[in-house]
Amino acid sequence: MKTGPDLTVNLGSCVLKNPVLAASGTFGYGSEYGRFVDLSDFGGIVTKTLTPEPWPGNPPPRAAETAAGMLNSIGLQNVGVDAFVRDKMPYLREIDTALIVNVGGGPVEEFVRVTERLADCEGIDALEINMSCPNVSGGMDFSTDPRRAAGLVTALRTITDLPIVAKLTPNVTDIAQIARSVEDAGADAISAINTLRGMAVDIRTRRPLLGAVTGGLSGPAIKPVAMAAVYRIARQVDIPVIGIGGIMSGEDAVEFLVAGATAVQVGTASFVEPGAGASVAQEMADWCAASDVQSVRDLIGSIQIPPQEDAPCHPS
Amino acid sequence: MKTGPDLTVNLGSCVLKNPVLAASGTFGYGSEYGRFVDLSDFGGIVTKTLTPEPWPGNPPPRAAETAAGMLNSIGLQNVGVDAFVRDKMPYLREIDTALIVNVGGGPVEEFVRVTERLADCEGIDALEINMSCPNVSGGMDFSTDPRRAAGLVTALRTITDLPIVAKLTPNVTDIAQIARSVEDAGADAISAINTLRGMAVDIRTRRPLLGAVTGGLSGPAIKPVAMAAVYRIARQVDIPVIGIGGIMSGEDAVEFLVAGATAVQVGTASFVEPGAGASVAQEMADWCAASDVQSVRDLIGSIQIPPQEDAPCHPS
Amino acid sequence: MSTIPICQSDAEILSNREIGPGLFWIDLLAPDITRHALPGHFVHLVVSDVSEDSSRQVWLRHTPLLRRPFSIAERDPDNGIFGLIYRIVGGGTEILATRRSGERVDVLGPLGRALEPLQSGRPAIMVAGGVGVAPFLSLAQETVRDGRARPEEMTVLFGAATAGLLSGEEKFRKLGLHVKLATDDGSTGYHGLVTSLLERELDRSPDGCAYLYACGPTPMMRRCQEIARDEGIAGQVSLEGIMPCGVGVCMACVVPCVEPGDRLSPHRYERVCDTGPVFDMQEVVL
Amino acid sequence: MSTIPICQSDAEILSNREIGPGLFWIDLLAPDITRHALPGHFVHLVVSDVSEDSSRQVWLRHTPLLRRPFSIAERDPDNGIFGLIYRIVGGGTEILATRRSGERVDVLGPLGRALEPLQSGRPAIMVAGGVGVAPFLSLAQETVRDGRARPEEMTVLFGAATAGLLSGEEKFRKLGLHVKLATDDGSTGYHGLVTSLLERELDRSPDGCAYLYACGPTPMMRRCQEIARDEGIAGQVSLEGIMPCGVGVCMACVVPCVEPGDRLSPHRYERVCDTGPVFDMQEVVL
Ligand SMILES: Cc1cc2nc3c(=O)[nH]c(=O)nc-3n(C[C@H](O)[C@H](O)[C@H](O)COP(=O)(O)OP(=O)(O)OC[C@H]3O[C@@H](n4cnc5c(N)ncnc54)[C@H](O)[C@@H]3O)c2cc1C
Ligand SMILES: Cc1cc2nc3c(=O)[nH]c(=O)nc-3n(C[C@H](O)[C@H](O)[C@H](O)COP(=O)(O)OP(=O)(O)OC[C@H]3O[C@@H](n4cnc5c(N)ncnc54)[C@H](O)[C@@H]3O)c2cc1C
Ligand SMILES: Cc1cc2nc3c(=O)[nH]c(=O)nc-3n(C[C@H](O)[C@H](O)[C@H](O)COP(=O)(O)O)c2cc1C
Ligand SMILES: Cc1cc2nc3c(=O)[nH]c(=O)nc-3n(C[C@H](O)[C@H](O)[C@H](O)COP(=O)(O)O)c2cc1C
Ligand code: FES
Ligand code: FES
Repeated sequence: MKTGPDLTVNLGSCVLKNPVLAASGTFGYGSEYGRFVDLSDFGGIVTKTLTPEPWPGNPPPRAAETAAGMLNSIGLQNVGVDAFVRDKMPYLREIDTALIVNVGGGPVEEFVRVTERLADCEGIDALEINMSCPNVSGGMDFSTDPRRAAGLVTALRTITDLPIVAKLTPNVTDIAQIARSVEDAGADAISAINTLRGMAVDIRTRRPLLGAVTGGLSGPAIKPVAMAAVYRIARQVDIPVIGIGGIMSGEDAVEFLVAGATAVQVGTASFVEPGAGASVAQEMADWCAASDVQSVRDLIGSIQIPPQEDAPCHPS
Repeated sequence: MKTGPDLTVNLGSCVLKNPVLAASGTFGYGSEYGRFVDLSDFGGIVTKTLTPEPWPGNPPPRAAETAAGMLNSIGLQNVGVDAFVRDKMPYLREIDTALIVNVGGGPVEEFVRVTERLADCEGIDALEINMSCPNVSGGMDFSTDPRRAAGLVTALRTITDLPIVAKLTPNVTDIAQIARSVEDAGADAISAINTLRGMAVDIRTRRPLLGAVTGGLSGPAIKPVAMAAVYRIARQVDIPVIGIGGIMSGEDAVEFLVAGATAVQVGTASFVEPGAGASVAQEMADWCAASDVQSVRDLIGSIQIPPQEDAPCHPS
Repeated sequence: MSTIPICQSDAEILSNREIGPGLFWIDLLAPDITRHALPGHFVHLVVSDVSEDSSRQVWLRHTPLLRRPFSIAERDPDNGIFGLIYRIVGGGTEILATRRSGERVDVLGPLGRALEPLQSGRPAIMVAGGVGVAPFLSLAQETVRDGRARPEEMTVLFGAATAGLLSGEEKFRKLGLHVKLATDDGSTGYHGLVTSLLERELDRSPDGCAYLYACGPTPMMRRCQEIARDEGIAGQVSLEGIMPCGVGVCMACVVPCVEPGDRLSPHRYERVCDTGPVFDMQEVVL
Repeated sequence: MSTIPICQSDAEILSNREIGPGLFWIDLLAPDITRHALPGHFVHLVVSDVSEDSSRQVWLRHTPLLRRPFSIAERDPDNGIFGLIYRIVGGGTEILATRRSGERVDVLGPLGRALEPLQSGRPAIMVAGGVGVAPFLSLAQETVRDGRARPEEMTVLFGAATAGLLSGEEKFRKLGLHVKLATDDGSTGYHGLVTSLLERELDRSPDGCAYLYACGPTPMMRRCQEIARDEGIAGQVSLEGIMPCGVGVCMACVVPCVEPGDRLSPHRYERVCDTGPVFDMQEVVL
């Protein structure tokens, strides 16, 4: 990273050298891309969602390309928290970048188990809670109900001092309401958004392109949806918001900061450009330099809302 | 249209010569494109949402292009129902295609006024209710709350014998729940989806690209989201579902039918290809012919769900 | 809604060449569109270059998704050819610049409301900023062709960032018009804004302008409005706007307008693609 | 996770030519990748052709979005060149086919697990369906180059829909391998499925095959599994899978696997890109 604009931002007590993190589920456990990408240029890494036990995930096929995006239905296949701490942490601990570990599970107890297991593990800078895991029994989703979302954060708040980042799903009527409730419950930051519910069908075979029928849409296609979510959340909470969705370039990242994000995550972009976490940060730095912006923090929420002639009335 | 597969489908009592309609707000009042496109090849036309009085709409800019999609914040600018009946119906009545008039408004009373004014107007085959107009006073949206949605349909059901098509927004936690409630209230069909909430920012000026700040995302980008909505709704209601979202080709349309739609609407596609309503229908016919499908009705809901090895568990 | 017949044409590219830094001229063969086009009309182009039958995924053919609007800059009705002048500003124009002669582009046109024709005895000034020159190239050409007005009755004030972007000025000269140039960097002509050049012109020959046309960046046109208002000169502006449909159906391209002669009347939104792109000089709120 | 070093290379296209109907061969200059590649390895390509610095909208550069995986079909380590054989099946390969020599593509590789090397004294049959021939072209070439096994110990059974799609077979012959062809339409070689050809071969010379490789459409590989199981022949299959990342991070490309020797053991999901694409013949559930 060249010297230049100040790129540091804070997520609660966690300081990032630049605002660009690799998103959960799109960067494995760091070591895979670490074979050929310099991870110390990343603002941070968020690891794949962990469950208490190793989890097999959904039946394949698990991905399909769509217009400017992709669908996935991985189903949280992961090594489980024990193997993570044993096999993955030694590598991750050595990387000179912020490490955010993503925590998942079915019922609250599972989140608690993962969090407890990580509590005494050195080298973790924050926990991101994947609130969009449907409860295996009830099929309910923590981040679709403000009370359940708050309950989950409250349960974890008591057992860890690490910053808690609540990761929200966009598949709700009012994402800002969920954000407010997790803020009240003690979350230190909000990540938005997880994938949009989507599906695709192979008309030749008449079968869904995903083994799990529906899946999550990510990539540039969803960027406008993510932007609107971040904007709405940032205006309603005081904690930092991490913008996620379709970010491919430094200009995309700047757009999220202007709309209210403090940091961003690149997900699908890493598949296209494994070094996206670094190149997006570098492009942000270049853009700031060219635009006379001394610190990326000056961008956060700097959106100019024009005075409204008429109240905006209808979406279409 | 060449002879070939049977393309007719029924929406309640309304028979369509083929399953492809032009979507509301993307085809004006028919006459604009009618200057150079043969509208009789369309399955039908849905006109721009009407309000009781002429409506000015939102401040410009009102559109922005995004990855495989576009944002709009038109804000329902329309001529009002009286001018519609007086100036637009004479033209529309003469076209040999189904005419669905889209009804909007703020409070229920406004929907009622528009519907009453259309009740004695000859040549209309069905009404589509744009349930996604936020109530001007409360900012609430009929199709985000099952009880309000049902209440609106109930109110209109008593004043018209025309088939009522309820058009739903995807910006909700559970679109199928809304669909069930409007079915129970007497809707004859469901249209899904309206646009996704989205936004974009010009980082140079730091201003939103839309005058109304946020707007609606449409185009190929949202097709997977629309597909998932149609699939979920079709499995939970008995009335026909009209699939809308990112349809550009006959194969896209077939995909929606396979997932459960009885008909489709092309929106943004018409901007690119004004004759999309006809060409998508022709491509469907060609596809059916090449695939030995005698009637498009055989496609409806013909999706093959593979037996699940494991229950699908998590979206990502 | 204009009564000019609109055509959708699979036009052949006859040539597509760089005429200045990032500035291109494209000639398209589309007799139906050419036949009916008038100065001020525009066309709506599909710029994506993946051919029709190519990919299975239709959305690949539609990247970028929307059509791009361009003003008709020249017309050769005998041969069914019209020309456009365009500047690369983003992905769409970038792709357009890679298209080769012999390839085809889908064109919708002619669209919009035409410019008010020139009248003999009513000397006019056209203020053009950058590619805003396009409609005036048409206007000058057609006026001279028709003999509606004499070339000496037309003055073009043409401004751009730098000399290389003033491509097209030679066409005006060839037609016999007065041409004055302005550049932001002073590389040729007047060093400064084309609107300052306009003020100077009006000062010098107060009777030299009975009608004012303007097309270019919004600040330029806003200043032209002020000058026209102060000087009591009638005229027209030709606007741009984000245009998903280009034919008046989507209501996206609107501009706030006031009642003629009443700047304080409540705004109404008019479609640039259909009521415009040409508006009465004082009608639009810029 | 393989220990072969992965490189990301801005590879130059040296040639890209049609070698059969809708079938292409592309040679890429990428010394780092070429150096370490083994038979069975694949590369992950960005096919989109809009250049880096071109458009302001980054998503235009990324259409289609994801990389495309292709098996390495040939390697010229002295010159740092490797070759791929690919068939146009959709938008991505369509765009790849339009790329010209001199242009560059972003390549990630070598990726995946390599094929089990041939051993002298263990005659092997390679069953290839269509472009599934690619890894076997590499395997044959490297084996002959290394002298690990004699060409006569290798038989290639190569099937495709029609004769024109059997491009590559001449390379096997040149290396001295036994080659037998099968076409669905009988236009050349055996008229029928390549797996029927395999059965016939095994019938004719029961000792001619101590190891079986298969790569091609899933039904073909499934049948090869059955035949290998029935005949008690060891071997490997090389699979495809939808590969967003190609390097083992996303968990999208998985295939259900069983424990070695226990077909009824509970399935576990293994990544095709990382644990595979080469699997033990009986390990994967197809
Ligand atoms: C009536 C009319 C006539 C025009 N005539 C000309 C002309 O003769 N020569 C010329 O060079 N340009 C002209 N323009 C502007 C031209 O349409 C844009 O420069 C072009 O659309 C930019 O496309 P892009 O993909 O390169 O840019 P991007 O910025 O990548 O485009 C993104 C989106 O914004 C739209 N857009 C961007 N800039 C403009 C703009 N200035 N006006 C309208 N839409 C815009 C694009 O159409 C596209 O939908 C005209 C515009 C209008 C409305
Ligand atoms: C390890 C591996 C090696 C391969 N080697 C070769 C080879 O040597 N020669 C060759 O012609 N093909 C090979 N393939 C298949 C090749 O990757 C696909 O044909 C190609 O990705 C199709 O892209 P498309 O855009 O043209 O097709 P589309 O169908 O438009 O692609 C849509 C999406 O599906 C994916 N996809 C489609 N078909 C396949 C497939 N069969 N396998 C994996 N992903 C697919 C694409 O990558 C893309 O993400 C290989 C695949 C894998 C996994
Ligand atoms: C293949 C894939 C796997 C993912 N897995 C996870 C996961 O395990 N946990 C999680 O919180 N989000 C997961 N996500 C969501 C991403 O972290 C991110 O929120 C989303 O992809 C939107 O960002 P993008 O458009 O940049 O990809 C996954 C996304 C993809 C594409
Ligand atoms: C410019 C524009 C205006 C629209 N106006 C309306 C409207 O007035 N009423 C309505 O019900 N839907 C309206 N829509 C939504 C479309 O009818 C359709 O539901 C949506 O665009 C998704 O379809 P598409 O992806 O094919 O465009 C509008 C969409 C666009 C793009
Ligand atoms: S561009 Fe659609 S109304 Fe003008
Ligand atoms: S493609 Fe991502 S794990 Fe295999």
